[in-house]
Amino acid sequence: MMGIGEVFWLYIWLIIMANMGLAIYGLIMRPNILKKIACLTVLADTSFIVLAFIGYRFKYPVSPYIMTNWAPNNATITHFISESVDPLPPTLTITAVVINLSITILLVFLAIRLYEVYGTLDVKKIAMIKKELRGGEK
Amino acid sequence: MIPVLHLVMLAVILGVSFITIFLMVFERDLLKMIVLSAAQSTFYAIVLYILLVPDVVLAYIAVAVGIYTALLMFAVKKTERFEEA
Amino acid sequence: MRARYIAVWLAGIFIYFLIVARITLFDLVVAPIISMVAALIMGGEVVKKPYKAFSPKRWLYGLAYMLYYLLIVEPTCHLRVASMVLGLRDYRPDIVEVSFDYRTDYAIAATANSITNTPGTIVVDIDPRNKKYYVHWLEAYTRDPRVAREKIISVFDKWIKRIFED
Amino acid sequence: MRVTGLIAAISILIVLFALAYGLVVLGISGPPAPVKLRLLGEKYLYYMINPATKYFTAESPEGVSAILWDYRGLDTLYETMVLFGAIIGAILVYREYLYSEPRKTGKIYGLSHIVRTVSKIIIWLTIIIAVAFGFTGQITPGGGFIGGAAFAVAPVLLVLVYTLGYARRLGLTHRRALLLRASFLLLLLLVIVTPLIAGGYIFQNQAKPGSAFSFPGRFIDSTPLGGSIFFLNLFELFAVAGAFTVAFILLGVIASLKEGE
Repeated sequence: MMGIGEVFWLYIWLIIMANMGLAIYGLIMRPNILKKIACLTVLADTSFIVLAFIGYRFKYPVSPYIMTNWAPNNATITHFISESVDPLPPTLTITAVVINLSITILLVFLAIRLYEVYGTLDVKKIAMIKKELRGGEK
Repeated sequence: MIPVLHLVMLAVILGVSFITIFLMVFERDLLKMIVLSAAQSTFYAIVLYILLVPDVVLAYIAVAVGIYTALLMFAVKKTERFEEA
Repeated sequence: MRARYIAVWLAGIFIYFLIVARITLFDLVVAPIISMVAALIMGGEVVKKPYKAFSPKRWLYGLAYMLYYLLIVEPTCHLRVASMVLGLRDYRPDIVEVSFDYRTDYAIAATANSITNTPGTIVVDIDPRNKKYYVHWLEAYTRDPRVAREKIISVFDKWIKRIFED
Repeated sequence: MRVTGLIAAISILIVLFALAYGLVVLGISGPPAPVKLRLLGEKYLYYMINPATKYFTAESPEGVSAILWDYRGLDTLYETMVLFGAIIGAILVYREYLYSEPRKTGKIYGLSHIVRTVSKIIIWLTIIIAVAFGFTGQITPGGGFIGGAAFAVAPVLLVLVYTLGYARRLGLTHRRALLLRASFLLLLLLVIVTPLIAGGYIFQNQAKPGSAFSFPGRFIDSTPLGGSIFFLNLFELFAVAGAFTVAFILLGVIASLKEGE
């Protein structure tokens, strides 16, 4: 049977998945583009949490991936490896954080431009305006 | 030995973040939505700190709590404040 | 003019060592460069009169003010507001004008933050041209700016003047 | 419409919960957080600062910086390109405003006097901390991307708390920021190409078999420099900071242009 630690892991994992589901729901179903952008950032942030979980180690003396000994020998390195978390997921995450920021800037600028063109940020209204425009041309 | 205290903290903070995201997704006032989004980012930063990824925490706090909030608030000021749902 | 940048530069080096909490040769080489980048961008703005930033008397007054504020002023205000909450004391909330006579930006900001941080008073707005704070006050039995000033900021007044003014 | 939304929400949740249940309980890919390290992560941790393995060490005690700029350096280079592509796209949307002169108005916008006074110190501290991240990225948490992201807080505060005019008075114009970005990207490429000129491999950090060239791994007092990692972090910091500064100056330009309309 599952111990207390496993029960906690299950609960935490389910909540992360629920957060992801909520973010995807907002991304698909909410009409306002700024809310879609905010939900996109939440989705990305939740994926960072998932990555951090994948790199974490489920044991007690656990330390970050930074070696404090600057002249290590084999024994200290082995000890360090036995405690450290995985450095690869945070590496993937860091560039993702910064690139997400730049893409969000791009999306916000595009959203402001869209507002200048259509006068609204509601995608349903924009679709209606586009339909009217197309009907007028025909 | 299992670090149960850390797991309890993680569970509580993630639960609060779930509530925050729920309120955020169904909030009609976009300014309130942005404030809730910043609160969610703070909780996530704590989670990342407990999961021992200090680099990501440093980048994440600056970006998610500071810049996203300012950027989205600016966009709300330039566009419309309420979402018709 | 040049002295401002040097003052900010030296303060930046001090702050770098405060952050990293480690003194090696590498840090001693790197800290001036880091501090220089910040001083080149913000140096002309952070301090206006550099000689004031380097007087130990002002630092000591600042430290003493911090202790006085945290240990005496704030607990008494907390007690007063707590007694209001419990119904032992009357209150009359209102927004009043409070005049001040500081000349430096830091004195104005420090007084405003001190007022806001004590429970019962909050600086809502500021009019720097007419030298007035607009304070939301729980015991607004008077509307005269001078009397309000006597009641609200006379506690901080002499300390702030010794720290930030001439 | 409402029913469609409900169905979508329920189906998304069912899929995610099934995924979570499968992952955790049925153990499709093991528990989400294993007790043991994966082999790849273990190898990175073993080699990153190891005097015994001369040809594999990165001379950086910080795992993330070692992987980011040494073991997976080309990945990071392409990610940098994505970043600058996105920023250039954002600038292109409002390019014509960037080169137009701002309208001169007598009124000063921005937040109140107190906020501005306090923000001065905050911006100064932000810049110190951000640049410190870039300089000490190889020994403590931090690095080029992190420092650049932290630095971006400074122009945001400048533009939103003060106005664009104040940023210009401080000498922060978009031309200078673009120059900063371009010149530090060039320096970054120079660091990448330098081993090639010296007869080594591209993106080489420490000595490898067949090429004795190596960047300085240690400072004079044997503080780890990580070879090229130090320089790449530093140049990446200023390049990212310059790129974000351009983007947020553009934000201020949009704000000032549309204020009266």
